[in-house]
Amino acid sequence: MKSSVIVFPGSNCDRDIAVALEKMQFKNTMVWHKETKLPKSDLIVIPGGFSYGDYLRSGAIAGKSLIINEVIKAANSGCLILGICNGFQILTETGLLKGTLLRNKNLKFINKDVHIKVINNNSKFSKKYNENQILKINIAHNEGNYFTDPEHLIKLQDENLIVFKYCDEDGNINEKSNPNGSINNIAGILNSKKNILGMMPHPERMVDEIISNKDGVNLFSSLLN
Amino acid sequence: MKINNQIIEKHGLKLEEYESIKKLLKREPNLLELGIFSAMWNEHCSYKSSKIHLKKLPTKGRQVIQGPGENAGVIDIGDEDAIVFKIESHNHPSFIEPYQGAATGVGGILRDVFTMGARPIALLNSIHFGSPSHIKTKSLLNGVVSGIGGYGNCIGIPTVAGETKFNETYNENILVNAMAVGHAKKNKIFYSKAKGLNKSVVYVGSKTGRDGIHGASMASAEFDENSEEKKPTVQVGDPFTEKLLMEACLELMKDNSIISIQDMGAAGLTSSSVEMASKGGLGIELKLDKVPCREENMTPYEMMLSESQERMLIILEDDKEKEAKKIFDKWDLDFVIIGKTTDTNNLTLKFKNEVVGEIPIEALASKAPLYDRKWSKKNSRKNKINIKSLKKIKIEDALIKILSSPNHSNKSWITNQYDQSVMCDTIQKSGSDAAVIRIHNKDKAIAVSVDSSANYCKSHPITGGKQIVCENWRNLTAVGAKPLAITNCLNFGNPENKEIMGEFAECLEGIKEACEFLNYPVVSGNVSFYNGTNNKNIYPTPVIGGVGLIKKLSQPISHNFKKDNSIIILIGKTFGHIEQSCFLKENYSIIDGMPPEVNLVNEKNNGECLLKLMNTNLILSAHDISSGGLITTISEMALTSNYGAKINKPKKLTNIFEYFFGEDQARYVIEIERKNLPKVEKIFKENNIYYENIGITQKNYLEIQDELKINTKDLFKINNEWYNNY
Amino acid sequence: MKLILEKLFQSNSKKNKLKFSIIVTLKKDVLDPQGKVVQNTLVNLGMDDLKSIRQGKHFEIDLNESDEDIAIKKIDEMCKKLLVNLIIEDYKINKIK
Amino acid sequence: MKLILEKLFQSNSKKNKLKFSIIVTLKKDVLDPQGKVVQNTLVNLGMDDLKSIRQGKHFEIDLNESDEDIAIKKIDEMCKKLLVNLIIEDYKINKIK
Ligand SMILES: Nc1ncnc2c1ncn2[C@@H]1O[C@H](COP(=O)(O)OP(=O)(O)O)[C@@H](O)[C@H]1O
Ligand SMILES: [Mg+2]
Repeated sequence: MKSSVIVFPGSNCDRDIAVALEKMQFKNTMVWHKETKLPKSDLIVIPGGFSYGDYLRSGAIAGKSLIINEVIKAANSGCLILGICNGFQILTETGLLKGTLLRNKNLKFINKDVHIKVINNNSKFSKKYNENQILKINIAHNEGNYFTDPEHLIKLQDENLIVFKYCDEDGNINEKSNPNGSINNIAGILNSKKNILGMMPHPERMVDEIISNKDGVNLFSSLLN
Repeated sequence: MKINNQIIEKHGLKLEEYESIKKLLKREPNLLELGIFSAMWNEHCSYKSSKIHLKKLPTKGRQVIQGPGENAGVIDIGDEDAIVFKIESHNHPSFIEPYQGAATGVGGILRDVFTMGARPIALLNSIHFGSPSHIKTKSLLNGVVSGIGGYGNCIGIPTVAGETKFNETYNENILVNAMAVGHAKKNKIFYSKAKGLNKSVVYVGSKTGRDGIHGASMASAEFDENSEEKKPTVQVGDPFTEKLLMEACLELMKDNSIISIQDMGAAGLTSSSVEMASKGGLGIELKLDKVPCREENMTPYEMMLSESQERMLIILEDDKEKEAKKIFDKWDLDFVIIGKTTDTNNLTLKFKNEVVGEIPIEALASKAPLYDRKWSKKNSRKNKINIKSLKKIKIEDALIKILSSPNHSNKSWITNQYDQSVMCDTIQKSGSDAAVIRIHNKDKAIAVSVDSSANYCKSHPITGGKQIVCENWRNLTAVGAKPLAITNCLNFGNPENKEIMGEFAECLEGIKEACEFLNYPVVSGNVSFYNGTNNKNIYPTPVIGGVGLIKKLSQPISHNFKKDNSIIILIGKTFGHIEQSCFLKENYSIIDGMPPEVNLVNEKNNGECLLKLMNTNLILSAHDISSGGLITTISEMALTSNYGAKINKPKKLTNIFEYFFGEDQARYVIEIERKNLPKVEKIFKENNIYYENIGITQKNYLEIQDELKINTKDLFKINNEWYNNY
Repeated sequence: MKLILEKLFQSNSKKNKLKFSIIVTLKKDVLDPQGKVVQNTLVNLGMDDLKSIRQGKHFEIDLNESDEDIAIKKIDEMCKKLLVNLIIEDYKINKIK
Repeated sequence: MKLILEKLFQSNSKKNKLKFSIIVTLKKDVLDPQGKVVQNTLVNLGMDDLKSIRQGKHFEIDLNESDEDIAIKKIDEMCKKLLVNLIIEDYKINKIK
C-alpha cells in the first residue's frame, strides 16, 4: 500500500503519522503543499497540526493551497483520504466533508485520552474494529466541536456515515462523555461515497505500547488490503 | 537631541554609568548609542549584579559539552546524542499581558534551543501566581496557561511538565519561567561566536516592528503604580512563523554553511550582533536600511531596540548565500544580508549611507559594569513549633486540607490545555515526579522536571538553595533516571537592597554545594531581578530545571500503586520536621521556623540505591516525598490508581502528625512485590540505607490504623475539586 | 411567583431593546500574525491590489435596556471588563437600533 | 529602473486608496460556543441586562484601487474566496473611506 502525507506550513503531526504508517508497512511519501502533482497513492493523509497557524479559521488557508486541488481530484476518483484533527478541519473547509468544526464548548484547547465508540465498522477505515468497540484515544484540539445542519445530520445517520462517537469508559454516549460539544458526540465521519474519513482523535498516537496503547493500529490495518 | 539626566534615567542608566559611557567612547553618545548602551548594560543582558556570584556555580563535568555562556547548555547522553536545554523568565511581560507574555516566553526559549542546532522535544514551565483570592490571579492564571499552550501547541512541541504555585508574595509580580529541551547530534552543535572577516551577516525570520522597544530595560525595572499606564508596545507571539523559522534553520543546519547563529531575544538586533562580534573578537557593520521592517518610517533607534519575535541573525560562510536563501524562500521567510563582519572591533551602524552610530564592541560587552553589591546574611528564625500546643485536628481533615489546597491540587485543568503527546515520544506526562521523553527512534529516554521552594528559600536561603537542587534530583531519580545536569532561573527582588542581594548570594551558595556534591552541574540559566512592586520584593524563588537519562528504555517507573497486597517501603529517615511545612500552612496558617535540613550524603545514597533497585526491576512504583510529607505522597500514589494502602502507625516517633506530615528530605516511598522483599532488604543493607516497611497496598482504601480510612475515589475527587471550581 | 411577575413587568417596561455592534481592532504597531497570513494568502490568490488587511473581532449585543446613555455605559463596561484586551486592542461601539 | 518608474506611476494614479470594513457573523442557526461563554461570563459579572451576544470577525482592508465599484467587487471576491465560510457565516461590507 502506498500512502502520501500532505505537509503544510504549520503541520505538526506529519512526522507522527509517517512513523505510524511506516510501522504499519505503508510505503509512505511526504508531499509539500506547493507541489502540483501527487505521487500515485492508495491513501492520502492530511495530518494534524496548525496549518498556517490555524489563523482565520482552522484549515481555511490550507484549503486554498495548490496541492488541495490534486487531493480533490484524487478523492473524486475514489482514492482513500484520511484527515486527522487539522486534516479533518481542512477537509470540511474544502467541502470534501460536510459540516464544520467550531471552537470547543469550553473555549479551551483540550488534550487528553478520551473514549470513542466504533459506530460503523463497515468501512474501509474501520473494518478491523468490532461494532461498538470502545477505544481509548488521544485528542488535542481547539476546534473539534463538529456541527452540521439537521438534514445532513439525518443523512449521516441514515447512510451510516458516522464512524466514531465520543463515549465514556463504559460506552455511554451522552453530554458528559462529550469533550468538545460536538453534535451527537460525533468524533469522525465519512462522505457519502465512504472513501473519505475525517476524525478529530489521533489514531497515530496510539500505535505504540510504551507511549500509550495500540487502539489506533486497527484503523491502519483496516486500510491494508 | 541633547542628552540630559532625564533621558539617561529613562533609559534605566545611572548617572555614574553614563559617565563611564562617555569615558569609553571618549565623547558623548548620541541617542541611538545611548539606547544601545542602555540595552546592553541593563541587568537582563549584562548580569552586572549577579555575575560574580554565578561564577561560583559548578559548570563542569564529563557529561557537559557546553556550559553557561551560550544560548543554551549542552550535555552528552551517550552515542552521538546531545541534549540542549535552558530555562528563562518572562515575568514582567506576563504580568502586563499574560497571554502574550507567556506565549512569547515560550517562543524565546525555544529559539535559544534550536539556534544551537537542536530540535526541541519538550517544553516545561514554572509559574507562580499571587493568592487565589487576589483579584488579578484568576485572569492571570487563565491568560498565562492559555498563552503557554497557545504557543507550544501550535508549534507542535509537547509541554510535558511544570509547576504551578500560589503565594501572596506574587500578588503584584507573577513568575512565568519557561524551559525548553532539545535533541541534537553531538558533532552538529551551533554556536554564536563569529569567525572570519567580511562574512555576510544575515537577518532571517519575521519583520521588525515597534514591539517592546525597551523591553529589556522594562524587564529589569521595578514596577510602580504607573507601569500599567506605560504600556510599552506589547510583543505578540506568532508561533506559526516560529515553526517555519525553526524548520528553516534546522534545514539550513544540515550542511556546513553556518559560521555562527544567534536568536534575537531581549534587546533584539543589538544584543545578537554584539554578542556574536564580542565572542569572536571582531567588529560588525550593519546597514540598517536593509532591515526588513513591518512599519513605515522606522528609525535606527527603533530597529536596534525592537524586540520583535521570531527573528535570527546568521553569519554565513562565503558563497553560501544563494543556497541558504532558497531554504528561507521555501518557508516564506525574510532572508536579507544586512551587514558583514569587520576587523574594527566596533559595532558600526549605517543608515542612508551615513554612519549613525559607532561603539567599540568591548564597551558593550566586557567593559559593561560589574557590581559587587552589598549583601547581608540572613538572620533566620530558628523557632520550633510545638504541635501539642495547637488546636487539635483529625489526620483526615488535615490531609483533605492539603490535597484540596491550590498548591497541591491536581493540575489537569492546566495540563489538559497543553498538547503533551505531539511528537509521539512522551512516555510519561505531567502528573508524575518527572516527565519522560523518548529520544526519537532510540531505545533511551530523558527525564525532566522543574522545581522551586520559595518558602524554604525565604526562611533560610542556603538550605533552600540546597533543597531545590535535591528535590529536583530526587524527582528525576524517582522515575528511574540518572540526573545529569541542571538549568536555573533565579527570580529575586531588587538587588540594590542588601537583604535581597543576601538572599541571592546565599541561595546560590546552597545551589552550588548541592550541585557539587551530587555532580549535577549547571549548564545554563537566567537571572531575573527586580521582581517586586513599590519596594515589596517577592520571596527568593530560584527555579531548578533538571535533565536525567534513562539509558535503557523499559517501562519507566510511575508513581501510582500497581498491585494489591504489595509491600510499601519508606526510604530515608523521618525526623518529623514540621516547621515551614505545608501542614502548618494549610491548617494553621503558620509559616515559621527553619526549612528541613538537607543532608547531601543521605540524599545521594538513598537516590543512588533506589536507581540500583530500579535497574534490577525490583520496583513497582516510586514517588519522592516533598511538600505535604509522607501521607500526602502515599495519597498521591493511591489517588491515580485503584489501589489504596494500609499504613502502620509509627512505632517510635511520638507525634503522629510530625511523622505523617513532616517534610524531612531525601525520602521516597516505593512499592515492591512481596516476594522481592528479601532481595530489596539485602540491597538496602549493603548500601547502608535507612528504611521502614510501612504497610501494604490494598483495594480501594487508604488507611492508617485507627486514624484514617478514606476511599481512593474520594481522594481523587478531593484532589480535583479546587481547579474545577475556581 | 412574585419573582416571575416582576421579571415580566420589568421586561415589558423596557420594551425598546437596544442593539449594538462593537468592533475590536488591534492597536497600531501591534503585530497581527493572523492578518499577515491572510494577506499573504489573498495576494497569492491573485488579489494584487490588496494593500493591507488587519483582523479584529466583532460583537453584536442585544440589551434589555431602553435608555441609550445607560446602555452605552454598560456596553463600555463590558468592553473594559471582558471583551477587549486594552493593552493591545482598541474598540468602537456603534448603535445598530 | 523601468520597474521602479512603473510602480511609482501606478501608485500615483491610484492615489485615492479605499478602505473597507468587513463584518463576518455566524449564521443564525449555527452554534456560537464563543458567544455563549462570553455571555455567561458577562452575566456572571453582573450584566443582567444582556439579552444576547454573538461574536464574529472584523477585517479592515486597504485597497490600491480608487474605483469604488471595482473595489467592492474585489472585496466581495476576497470574502467568497477566503475570508468567509459561506456555509456557516454571513458578511457585510462597509466602506470606511
Ligand atoms: N504549569 C504546569 N505545566 C505542566 N505541568 C505541570 C504544571 N504545574 C504542575 N504540573 C505537573 O503537575 C505535577 C505535580 O507538580 P508538583 O506538585 O510540583 O510535583 P513535584 O512535587 O513532584 O515536583 C507534576 O507532574 C508537574 O509536572
Ligand atoms: Mg515529586
